[in-house]
Amino acid sequence: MVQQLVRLESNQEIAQGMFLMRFDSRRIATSAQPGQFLNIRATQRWSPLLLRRPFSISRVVGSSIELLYNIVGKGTKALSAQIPGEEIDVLGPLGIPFRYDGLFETAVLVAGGLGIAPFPFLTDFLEKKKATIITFVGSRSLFKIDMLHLRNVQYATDDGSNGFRGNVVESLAEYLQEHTLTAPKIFGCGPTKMLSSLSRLAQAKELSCELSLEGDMACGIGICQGCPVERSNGTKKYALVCTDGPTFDCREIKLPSP
Amino acid sequence: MVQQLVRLESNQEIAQGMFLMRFDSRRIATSAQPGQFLNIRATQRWSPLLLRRPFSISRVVGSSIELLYNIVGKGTKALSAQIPGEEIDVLGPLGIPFRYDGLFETAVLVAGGLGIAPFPFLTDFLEKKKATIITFVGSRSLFKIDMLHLRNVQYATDDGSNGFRGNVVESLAEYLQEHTLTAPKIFGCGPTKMLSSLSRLAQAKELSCELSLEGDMACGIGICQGCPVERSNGTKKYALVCTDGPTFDCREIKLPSP
Amino acid sequence: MKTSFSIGNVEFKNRVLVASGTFGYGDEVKDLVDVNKLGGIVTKSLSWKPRDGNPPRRIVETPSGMLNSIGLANVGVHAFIREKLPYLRTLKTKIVVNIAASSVQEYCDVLTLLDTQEGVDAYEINVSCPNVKEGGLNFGTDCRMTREITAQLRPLTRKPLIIKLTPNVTHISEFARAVEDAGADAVSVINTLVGMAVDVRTRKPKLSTVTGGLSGPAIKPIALAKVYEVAQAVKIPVFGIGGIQSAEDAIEFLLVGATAVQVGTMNFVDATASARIVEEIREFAEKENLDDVGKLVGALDANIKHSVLQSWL
Amino acid sequence: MKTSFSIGNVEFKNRVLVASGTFGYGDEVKDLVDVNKLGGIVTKSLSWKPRDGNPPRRIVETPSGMLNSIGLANVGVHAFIREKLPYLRTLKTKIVVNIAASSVQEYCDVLTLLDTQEGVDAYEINVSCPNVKEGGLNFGTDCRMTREITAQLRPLTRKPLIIKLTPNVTHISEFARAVEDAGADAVSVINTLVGMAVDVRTRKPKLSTVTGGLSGPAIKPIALAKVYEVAQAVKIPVFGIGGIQSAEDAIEFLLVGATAVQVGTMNFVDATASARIVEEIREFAEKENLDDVGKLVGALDANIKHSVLQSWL
Ligand SMILES: Cc1cc2nc3c(=O)[nH]c(=O)nc-3n(C[C@H](O)[C@H](O)[C@H](O)COP(=O)(O)OP(=O)(O)OC[C@H]3O[C@@H](n4cnc5c(N)ncnc54)[C@H](O)[C@@H]3O)c2cc1C
Ligand SMILES: Cc1cc2nc3c(=O)[nH]c(=O)nc-3n(C[C@H](O)[C@H](O)[C@H](O)COP(=O)(O)OP(=O)(O)OC[C@H]3O[C@@H](n4cnc5c(N)ncnc54)[C@H](O)[C@@H]3O)c2cc1C
Ligand SMILES: Cc1cc2nc3c(=O)[nH]c(=O)nc-3n(C[C@H](O)[C@H](O)[C@H](O)COP(=O)(O)O)c2cc1C
Ligand SMILES: Cc1cc2nc3c(=O)[nH]c(=O)nc-3n(C[C@H](O)[C@H](O)[C@H](O)COP(=O)(O)O)c2cc1C
Ligand code: FES
Ligand code: FES
Repeated sequence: MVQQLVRLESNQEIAQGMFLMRFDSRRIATSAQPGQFLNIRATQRWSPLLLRRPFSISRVVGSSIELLYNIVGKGTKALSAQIPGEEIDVLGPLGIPFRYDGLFETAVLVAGGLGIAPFPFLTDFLEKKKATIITFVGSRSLFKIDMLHLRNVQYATDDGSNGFRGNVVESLAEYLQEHTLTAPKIFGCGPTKMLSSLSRLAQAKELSCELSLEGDMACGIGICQGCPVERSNGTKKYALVCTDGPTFDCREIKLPSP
Repeated sequence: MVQQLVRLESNQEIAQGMFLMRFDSRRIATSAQPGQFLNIRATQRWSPLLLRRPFSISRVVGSSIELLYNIVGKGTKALSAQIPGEEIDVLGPLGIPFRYDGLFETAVLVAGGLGIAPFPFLTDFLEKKKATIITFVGSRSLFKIDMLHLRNVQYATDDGSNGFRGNVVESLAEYLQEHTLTAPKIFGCGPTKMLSSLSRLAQAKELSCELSLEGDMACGIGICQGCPVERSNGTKKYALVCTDGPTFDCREIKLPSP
Repeated sequence: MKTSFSIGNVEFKNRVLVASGTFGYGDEVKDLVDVNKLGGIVTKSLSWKPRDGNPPRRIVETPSGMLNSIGLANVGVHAFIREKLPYLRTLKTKIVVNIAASSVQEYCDVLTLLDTQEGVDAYEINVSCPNVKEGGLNFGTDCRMTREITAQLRPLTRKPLIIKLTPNVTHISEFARAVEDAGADAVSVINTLVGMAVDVRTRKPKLSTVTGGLSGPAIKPIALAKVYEVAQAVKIPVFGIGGIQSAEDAIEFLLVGATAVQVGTMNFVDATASARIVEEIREFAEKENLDDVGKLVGALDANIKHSVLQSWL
Repeated sequence: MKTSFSIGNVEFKNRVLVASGTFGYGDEVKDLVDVNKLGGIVTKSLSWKPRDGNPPRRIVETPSGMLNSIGLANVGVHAFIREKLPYLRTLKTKIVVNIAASSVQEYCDVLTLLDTQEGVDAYEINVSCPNVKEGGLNFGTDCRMTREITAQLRPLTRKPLIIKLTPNVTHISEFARAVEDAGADAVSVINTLVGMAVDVRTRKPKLSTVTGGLSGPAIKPIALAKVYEVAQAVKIPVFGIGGIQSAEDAIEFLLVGATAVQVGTMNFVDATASARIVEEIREFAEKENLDDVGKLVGALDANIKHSVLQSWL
């Protein structure tokens, strides 16, 4: 884990309201693993805002780090205004990466909206491991992500403008009806509601499934106790998203039912 | 008085820590008079900061407004980071302008440091009125202001690196010993300490003298009562810098003695 | 869309007023904003005699807030009636006159004089004032005195009597209950919080009076909690005040139980903000398919059983 | 340059500690910062049994501040002794263990157990806790109970006993005087202020517990005023806490009378900040030609005659 100022190489809107940010950090690049995140401040634009904001590491290219984010509030707005050459303050890599146990052959990546963020990094990793990859991407409407490093993408849109009409979990369910996958493992990332139904689908089908959760964080490093998620069992009621996650086996945790 | 968003044309460091900002506003340009000020927010960089910051109108060129400012704290720092094309939020013109009563022939402009800010505008105005102008500028050390629109500049520096060695009021006092001015009127702007000794000099010599004061302001328009300056006489103890000033006849007000 | 509400027989056209001391007497900003769009104007606090106010420095900016130590500088009730009221009378919005005093008698005198005047719609009583008889102790932090002021003023007017409470107390709801009991028609919550700032180079307090009043967005979370506490405790209307910058902020206050809000410090930053908030609240209510902005009042969906946990921060 | 100070026979190497609940148990951040640079570490509040804490959502950002409703989630004193204390013992900085409880007996039990352990240098008592016997009312807003807790704990240890006061009271100096009187060695001022935030779309409070504790730069002016009030009222040392982001902020607290400071929320933003503040205070004192940072304590140059004006905000 390092805390450092890095200078932006680029920060571009690559699709409607979606930004790709890139900066150089050898120290993060060499230690990061897929599923981990960074906790970030846009030093030159942030000052009204107190806390850092967590973002998944979207891809590592050489010594460059890429982040993918949506403007949803003041912090992401400030981040999007930061221009190449300006500095941001980065803390990470943080959290538990996606687990690779070698027990699966087909990796099923399921993303709701910006949930695609950690998947380019995971895809690179899985390709090295020679896993078969299939990626389900859900969004409200037509959504162009060709420039992202994903494999074998199956789209689902609420309005049917691209691929399956409906949500991404329904699209996966239909796919699983129609296809048989060899030794699959699901990796899910997206809004809590979507993860919650993905978790139920995986458990119903008895499929191995890991989820990357979001949560309101103050510190990102386990000192504020601000980011609990309910555990399914054990003596401790809550796990911390930042240090026990953000990746969890879907059976470990109890998400609020949608 | 208008409140508007204006787009910066330029915002450059023209001397050590001193910035010249320029934007277009026909409405302000046509109504502003020398000695008035604007109350400003740097919308894209300001957010941690709540209140506007007051700045004298330094010059009006066609429909362009120029401001001259120093970085002294967070607000001016934020202002200096604002780049051409970005917007700032401007309220003004505010306050009582320098009075032109036609009773003087020689205008003696006396500036301590950034106190030069309102003088280019005043100089333009006085030239039209065909007044003789002499400008005293004091600063800590060598200070290049050739690009500013001032006339007949007499420098004073604390370290003697440029012109008179000593403060600007001492420099004026010496000048007045050695020269006789026809029907002079003094216009002073700068730190309170300097204005305070300028005021004493003017009153000792029975010279007409107007001062432009600074003060901590919240609103700039007379509604917060935040900017009092003590009056010399009358039933009301305080005047407001923002609406009764910022320009005052030096006999009207009681500045804290230096 | 219904936007109005009433206190007694005074109807305010909408639920956004401007707070005392933050909008002058309404005439200073008329070039910038149509003040008739506002639900009401609360005047700067008036005392019997004019007050010069405190020596400078009176204003200090703090993170997302400001400290002030104006010292209730005001023209006095006589000059107000002579110089300010005639203009206020021409406005098509409600005029709430705020009163500050250093003795119960002074409160009564100011109100009695104002009550003979046309154009005053309601009174707001600022109890964050030094009680000269008791050595300058603040009336507003003494529940007995706060009740006493209310009880003495009540019989002197038939117009709405609003008591503005200070947040610098342990249980603000006790004060709200006391003034409700003594006949107040409404309460305003909150006035500023005591705060200070120091210049480390000179080692002097930044404000001439050492401490001052904190206002602005920084205090909004505290103000909301106080309004919520008061709204649970009393039946009379509550004006929610503290750090409101946007319609969203204002709606938070309505949801926790404020009948209306007052915008303060934000007027210094943007005198047009309050009128815009009026408009944006209406738009919000439309989007939520309400026929009356009042349906937002107290509509918080809170799980009360958690409230005991509040102490385990 | 002397930077140290003592309470009883415990010497702290400098005047900057990290506040309870904002630095974990010291081990989480050891990659980022040399914790031995700190004057001390105040642990997260410990109770007798482990506490799960409140349901999410526990954290809300506010203008220049944050609300938290952690619910004193902690490992419990037994696990603390087993799992956390061994590491803390290896550090070359003072360990102040903070205790929270829901009965006077629980406070006593936790302290008594800890007092048998090596590596605990002092106790800080968090009285912002629900008094289960009295239906969940906060101990810390009841002066009699606050004194009672202090009086009961005092005979149980010879180590420094620091009482951490809540700012959510009318006169915090009364509480400080009461605990001084009951034998406390120091007070910590302030804990968080009660606040809340509402999601206008869902109409629900943002925090699961409706209200929570406000911290961060937003509250610094309030904290400074409270520390100033307390420092005038008692002779025992005061730890100044609230919104400290920089050495300048910390020095403001020293000037108004804090013997030392604790940095809280800022640790979440930048875990290296506290160690940097230690360094920068030393530099400041050097520039001011002091031979002891302690010469800043209480060195405020305030004109007391103005203090009566404070109420005329
Ligand atoms: C481990 C982790 C990894 C993440 N990775 C990414 C990523 O790669 N790309 C990306 O765009 N976003 C990611 N997020 C979410 C991202 O952190 C939030 O979008 C961001 O914090 C919002 O900041 P803001 O200031 O713009 O919004 P705010 O002004 O703070 O909030 C705006 C709205 O967003 C909601 N919100 C705020 N924070 C969160 C959150 N953490 N989760 C869900 N809703 C929230 C608020 O309730 C509010 O409605 C991740 C979150 C976590 C915990
Ligand atoms: C009518 C008027 C006209 C002005 N014209 C100009 C101008 O043309 N050019 C220019 O550079 N400045 C001008 N000033 C001063 C300018 O407003 C301040 O420098 C500015 O507000 C500082 O903001 P900040 O956020 O950078 O500093 P802050 O962080 O607010 O303060 C930094 C330091 O500056 C001091 N300071 C803050 N405000 C003032 C003030 N108003 N007067 C004196 N000291 C202050 C503070 O006490 C502090 O020590 C004018 C002030 C007034 C009242
Ligand atoms: C500069 C200033 C002057 C004020 N003067 C008064 C006053 O005269 N009487 C009063 O009752 N409240 C006064 N207040 C308090 C405000 O009306 C309001 O209660 C408080 O500022 C909180 O709201 P805000 O955060 O929106 O500003 C004043 C506030 C400020 C900032
Ligand atoms: C997330 C969080 C958790 C906290 N937990 C505790 C605690 O367990 N015990 C305690 O006495 N104070 C606790 N506090 C209060 C802090 O120690 C401190 O008093 C307060 O936050 C004000 O300081 P700050 O503004 O620097 O954060 C907590 C504060 C925060 C923000
Ligand atoms: S974000 Fe602080 S503990 Fe998880
Ligand atoms: S700045 Fe508000 S009255 Fe002068």
